[in-house]
Amino acid sequence: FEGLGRVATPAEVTAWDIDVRPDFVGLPKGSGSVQKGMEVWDAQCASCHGVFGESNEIFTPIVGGTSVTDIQTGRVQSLKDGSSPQRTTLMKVPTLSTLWDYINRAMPWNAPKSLSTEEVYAVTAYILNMGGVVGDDFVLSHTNMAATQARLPNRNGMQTNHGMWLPSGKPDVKETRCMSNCTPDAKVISFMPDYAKDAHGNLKDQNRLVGPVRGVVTVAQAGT
Amino acid sequence: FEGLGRVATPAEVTAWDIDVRPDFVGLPKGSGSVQKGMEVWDAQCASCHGVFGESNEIFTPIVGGTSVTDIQTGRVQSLKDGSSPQRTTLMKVPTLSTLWDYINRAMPWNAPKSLSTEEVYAVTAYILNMGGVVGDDFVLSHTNMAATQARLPNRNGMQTNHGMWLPSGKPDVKETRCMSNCTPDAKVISFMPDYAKDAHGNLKDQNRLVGPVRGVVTVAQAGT
Amino acid sequence: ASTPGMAISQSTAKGDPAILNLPLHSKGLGQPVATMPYGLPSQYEKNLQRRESPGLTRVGGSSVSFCPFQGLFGIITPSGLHFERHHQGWWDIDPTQHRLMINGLVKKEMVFTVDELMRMESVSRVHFIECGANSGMEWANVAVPTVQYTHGMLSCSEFTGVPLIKVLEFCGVDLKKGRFVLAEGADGSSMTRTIPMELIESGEVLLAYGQNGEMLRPENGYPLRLVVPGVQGVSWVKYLRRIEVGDKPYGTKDEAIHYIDLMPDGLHRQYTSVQECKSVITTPSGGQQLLSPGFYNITGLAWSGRGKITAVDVSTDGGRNWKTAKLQGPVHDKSLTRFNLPWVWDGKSEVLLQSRAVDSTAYVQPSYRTLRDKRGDKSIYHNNAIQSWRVDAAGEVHNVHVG
Amino acid sequence: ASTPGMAISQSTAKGDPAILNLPLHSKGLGQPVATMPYGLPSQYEKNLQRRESPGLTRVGGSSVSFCPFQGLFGIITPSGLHFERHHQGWWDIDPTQHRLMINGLVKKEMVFTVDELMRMESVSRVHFIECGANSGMEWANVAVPTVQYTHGMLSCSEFTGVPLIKVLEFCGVDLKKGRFVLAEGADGSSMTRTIPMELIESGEVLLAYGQNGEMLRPENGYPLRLVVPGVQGVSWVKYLRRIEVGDKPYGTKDEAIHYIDLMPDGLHRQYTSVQECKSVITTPSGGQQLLSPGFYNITGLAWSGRGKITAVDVSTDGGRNWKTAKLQGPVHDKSLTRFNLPWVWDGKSEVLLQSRAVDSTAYVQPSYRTLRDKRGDKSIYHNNAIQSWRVDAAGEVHNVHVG
Ligand code: HEC
Ligand code: HEC
Ligand SMILES: [Ca+2]
Ligand SMILES: [Ca+2]
Ligand SMILES: [Ca+2]
Ligand SMILES: [Ca+2]
Ligand SMILES: [Ca+2]
Ligand SMILES: [Ca+2]
Ligand SMILES: [Co+2]
Ligand SMILES: [Co+2]
Repeated sequence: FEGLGRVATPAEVTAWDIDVRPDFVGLPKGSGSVQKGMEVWDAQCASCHGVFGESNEIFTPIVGGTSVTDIQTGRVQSLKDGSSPQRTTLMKVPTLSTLWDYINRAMPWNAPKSLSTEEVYAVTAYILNMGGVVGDDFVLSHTNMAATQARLPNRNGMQTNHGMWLPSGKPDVKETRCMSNCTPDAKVISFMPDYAKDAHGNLKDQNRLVGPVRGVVTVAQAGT
Repeated sequence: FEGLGRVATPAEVTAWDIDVRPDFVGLPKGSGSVQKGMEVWDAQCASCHGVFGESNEIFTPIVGGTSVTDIQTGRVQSLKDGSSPQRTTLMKVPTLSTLWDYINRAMPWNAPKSLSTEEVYAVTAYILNMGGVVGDDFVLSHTNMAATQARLPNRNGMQTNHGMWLPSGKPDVKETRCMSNCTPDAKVISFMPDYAKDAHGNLKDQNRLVGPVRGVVTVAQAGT
Repeated sequence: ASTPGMAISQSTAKGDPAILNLPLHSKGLGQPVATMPYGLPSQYEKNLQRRESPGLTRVGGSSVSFCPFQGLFGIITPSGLHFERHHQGWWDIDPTQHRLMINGLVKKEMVFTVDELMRMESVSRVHFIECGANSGMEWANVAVPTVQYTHGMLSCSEFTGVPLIKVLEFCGVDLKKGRFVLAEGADGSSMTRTIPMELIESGEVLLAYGQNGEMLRPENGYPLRLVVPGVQGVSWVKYLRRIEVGDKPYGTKDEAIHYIDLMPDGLHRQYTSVQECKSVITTPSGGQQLLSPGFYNITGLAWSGRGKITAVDVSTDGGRNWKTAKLQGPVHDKSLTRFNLPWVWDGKSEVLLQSRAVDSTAYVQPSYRTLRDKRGDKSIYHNNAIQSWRVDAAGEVHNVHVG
Repeated sequence: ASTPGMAISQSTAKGDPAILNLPLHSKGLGQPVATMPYGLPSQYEKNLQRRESPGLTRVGGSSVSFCPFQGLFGIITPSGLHFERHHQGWWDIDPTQHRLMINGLVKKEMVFTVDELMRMESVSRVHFIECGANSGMEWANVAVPTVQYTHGMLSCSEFTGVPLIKVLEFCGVDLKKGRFVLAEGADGSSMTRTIPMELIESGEVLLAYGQNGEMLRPENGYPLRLVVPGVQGVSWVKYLRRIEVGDKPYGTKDEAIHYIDLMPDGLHRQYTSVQECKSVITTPSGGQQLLSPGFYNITGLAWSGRGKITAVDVSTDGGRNWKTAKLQGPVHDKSLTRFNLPWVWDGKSEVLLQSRAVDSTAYVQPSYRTLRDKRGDKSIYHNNAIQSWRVDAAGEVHNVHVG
């Protein structure tokens, strides 16, 4: 590629290389308190995510569904017994770097990359505080990120021993290519309930005017 | 294709099966005079093709470039010696069915299929008259189409002994796949003259804003 | 069993008025060339649109619009109907101002303009892209009525670009230590995903700017996106601004909070990426009405993130018996593949249509039963189960699950 | 050798402002999904349009608009940029009112609706379509500046439809007597062309309704056109309304007055149809300016109406020496095929670029000299000569003929 590209300047790499890995490579030094985080949250986050991180309006809830036991085991019990109606962020996230990195790069949603490093530490701390992971006086910093991560309710909740990362991985199921008399007991076990028929609008208007088929009328049309 | 399609009714076939072949299969019975053809031409054709079929405004000329000798030989001499600046319709057309069929299906251009059978015979006769192929009192009809075709100036001007009708035909040239020292005498023999540089507009505006290249500025731009 | 409003030709004794009365277009002059310098579909095609699934997401900037496969042909997805999935909205970026940075475990950290990337040797390849969440609403139950919503987070294009490995090599990549790459976008979220170096070494991962002959569409990452054949769409980072070579995975938001698959034991599978072998019948499909008894072409699409499609079987009796369909058209690696099977509907029987694809690794697309036995029904992602459509006695087609 | 306005990254000592000052799209929220239910190219792509060649034709309803190959990738032509050739204008026809009639030497003369044709077993195939007059302005001299005008009456799509032979057989065609077919359109001219039955028997001729995944565009014959792979575009009758089976050719206007090739002896070749093996370099090409010395990807397209492309050779010295290019991307029968060759420009030398394609019949694309020796320079149609582009010392590319 003779003549193409040029060496990046240190300032350029700094401007864009903002990612933070689970081993905290990339994490800028700094700190932020739960107290300060609450201010940030109420001013800049609560409108979308709810005062308690519970809102289901703009996105699924950030906080909820975890217990003190989960913090001890690092496994969220409600993921197993299905006792929580929805999976919140804190029920899933195994790595604190992930939260820090994502808030730093993407939040607030309509003004990403507008937070200071201190504000990112602080609001991350406040989310953990709302989830009962840290206390009200907690100050999150680069020195205690690892220790705090060790309290995440679902930190032990991931497995990577599956064959689905690479196309060359081994599949987890093996169907047989049966060609006749395969499933004598097969029957319909689920279908759209009648009340939901119109939930996706008038399907007639979502199919072509010609062709082998027409769309089914699912919404009564004016004048018909 | 069980259940698909249905038999066409005779009226349907009649409505659409309008083609006329060189052996005059498909030609409807009827006739039309040069006299009547002139009326049709002047009223419905001359505006685009010119009073003498000579216009080069809307399309290339219909009439011109043929001689009495051509009518005798059935070969248009000016095609060979290049003495005519442009090829007119009558210099090329070898089959009278073609003219009849095309006028019948397509002309007048903005009102195709509006002519009566008589009008098609008549205006075809008039075109031949303008080209000196038939006299002023001539009446073209289904009974003399073949005889009239035998006077077309270029009726013997076609050849089909070439390999380009079917993909399986034999090519007429054979280039060799020379890889080195192939054409030591090759040089540029034709290029765009400077005065034509802007004939296709500003090429800068016909190329992408990014990529390996830019379009060349061929039209001076306001403010540059 | 026929439907009102269908357009079979209404013959009077004399014949069909649509034939007997010549249409206007046979008797007039049409539009000039270049009336549309950039052309659009017919006005009669407006029903085929990208659409959201009501209630699925809460806000359009973090949502999905589905591709209308109920009315598409062949394997190429028209770029105007390519499915969309945005996490922080889409942009139309000025390509003269866009840059790609390569950093991390390379000898030279470098910056490239779009001009420079487009000067490099390129390749063009046809690949499918499928969101890992495609068919995700249907893990437990039937939830949506048509193939647009069951399978429409899927598209297939001819992509043109530069193999990423060539650019990394040009920067002096350390392939021994650098076993992972972070791809980062320039959108609001600066979307990030980890790509294992094996994939890049295969030469298949592209820095792509071309899609179906022209530049990528803004909704698909104009002017630069990563193409990661076989892998779920979220890894095909749009508006690509940076590639970092590292020695560990990055645990980004969309690999630690989403795109993780919940198993029955309460553990999530992390870094599930490959889109396994799958297929769906697109005609007839849910929400459609057969016109009358007689001949039909059962047609659909098959694809596999692990390789080529080698066979597709079709059942009309809910999986009891199967016939092998014809693979019509081009068969490419990690590409949509069109299948067809002739079929006659008697106009009265209930029918359960299914398709089952097989890929070049001999993997057979699983039934819901097989898949749920292993994974339960809460994993959201990577649902590649056999789809069933029930044709009722009146010829109306319904989305159903068979078990 | 560099051009003003080029977008190499302008680094200050600290770095490129396009990197150091984060762009708006990295700091804001973008547009929601389905903002464009049918999407369009970026606003920055407007320069790539279908265009007429000034002075070529006299009226837009009987004219041609050329495809902008100077900016396209891969082999698929975006349908919005597909070249147009109309003889009596284009129409947007109501598909519910369109019919296809089969008549002539068949047991049953029949009528089909578009519904019925779309119920039949279909195939999808990638093919090029080229007007017989493509490059026709250049038989004698250089006449136009860019590849859009030299080669733009060409496009390539994935077509979906029914093999015509199947429908003819369904009507009980007499294949012994019926050696020719007349295809007729529903436009003003009810455009007609003769197709030899051999072609139809091969199974390659399609009654097509699909193009690149959706329906044909109105400019390309919506809702039905004939696809005649390998054969010049005029035979691909648009708005197809009728197929007549006959025992003789039909000598239609466009096979007795036009699309006839004038030879030096004053005779015209009639019924020349096949588009012979041809190629062209699209980048760099006429009217373009190289940005700076260094690496470039010489890329272009090759195709043959007689079969597949097997090789493309590229010369940078006007045909003296040749190197074999890489055929990147899918290679299909009677389809555009993309080729690429890496190249370094020293920023000062004059260069004469040429490409030469070879097809599966071992036919080698001819030079202008070879072609004119045989056919003279007045035949208008079927110019498949090797194209030359001259890169001058300043990096500007010119259309030239080399002899
Ligand atoms: C204007 C609405 C809005 C505001 C304000 C906002 N968010 Fe968000 N947030 C979202 C949306 C929408 C998403 C999901 C984005 C996606 O699909 O990737 C999200 C995602 C998140 C996530 C990841 C949740 C998950 O499970 O993926 C976190 C953590 C988060 N926001 C924190 C914050 C914080 C902290 C702030 C304030 C500093 C904030 N948000 C402000 C809308 C908002
Ligand atoms: C509004 C303009 C217009 C009118 C009126 C018109 N024509 Fe034409 N005619 C054209 C055009 C344009 C073409 C070329 C169409 C094409 O590209 O196939 C043409 C083609 C022809 C041709 C074929 C010429 C060739 O070499 O292809 C004939 C013959 C012809 N016209 C005869 C007639 C007759 C007879 C009439 C009147 C009854 C008529 N035209 C009225 C515009 C017109
Ligand atoms: Ca980093
Ligand atoms: Ca309802
Ligand atoms: Ca006939
Ligand atoms: Ca000029
Ligand atoms: Ca998400
Ligand atoms: Ca013409
Ligand atoms: Co997704
Ligand atoms: Co043409």
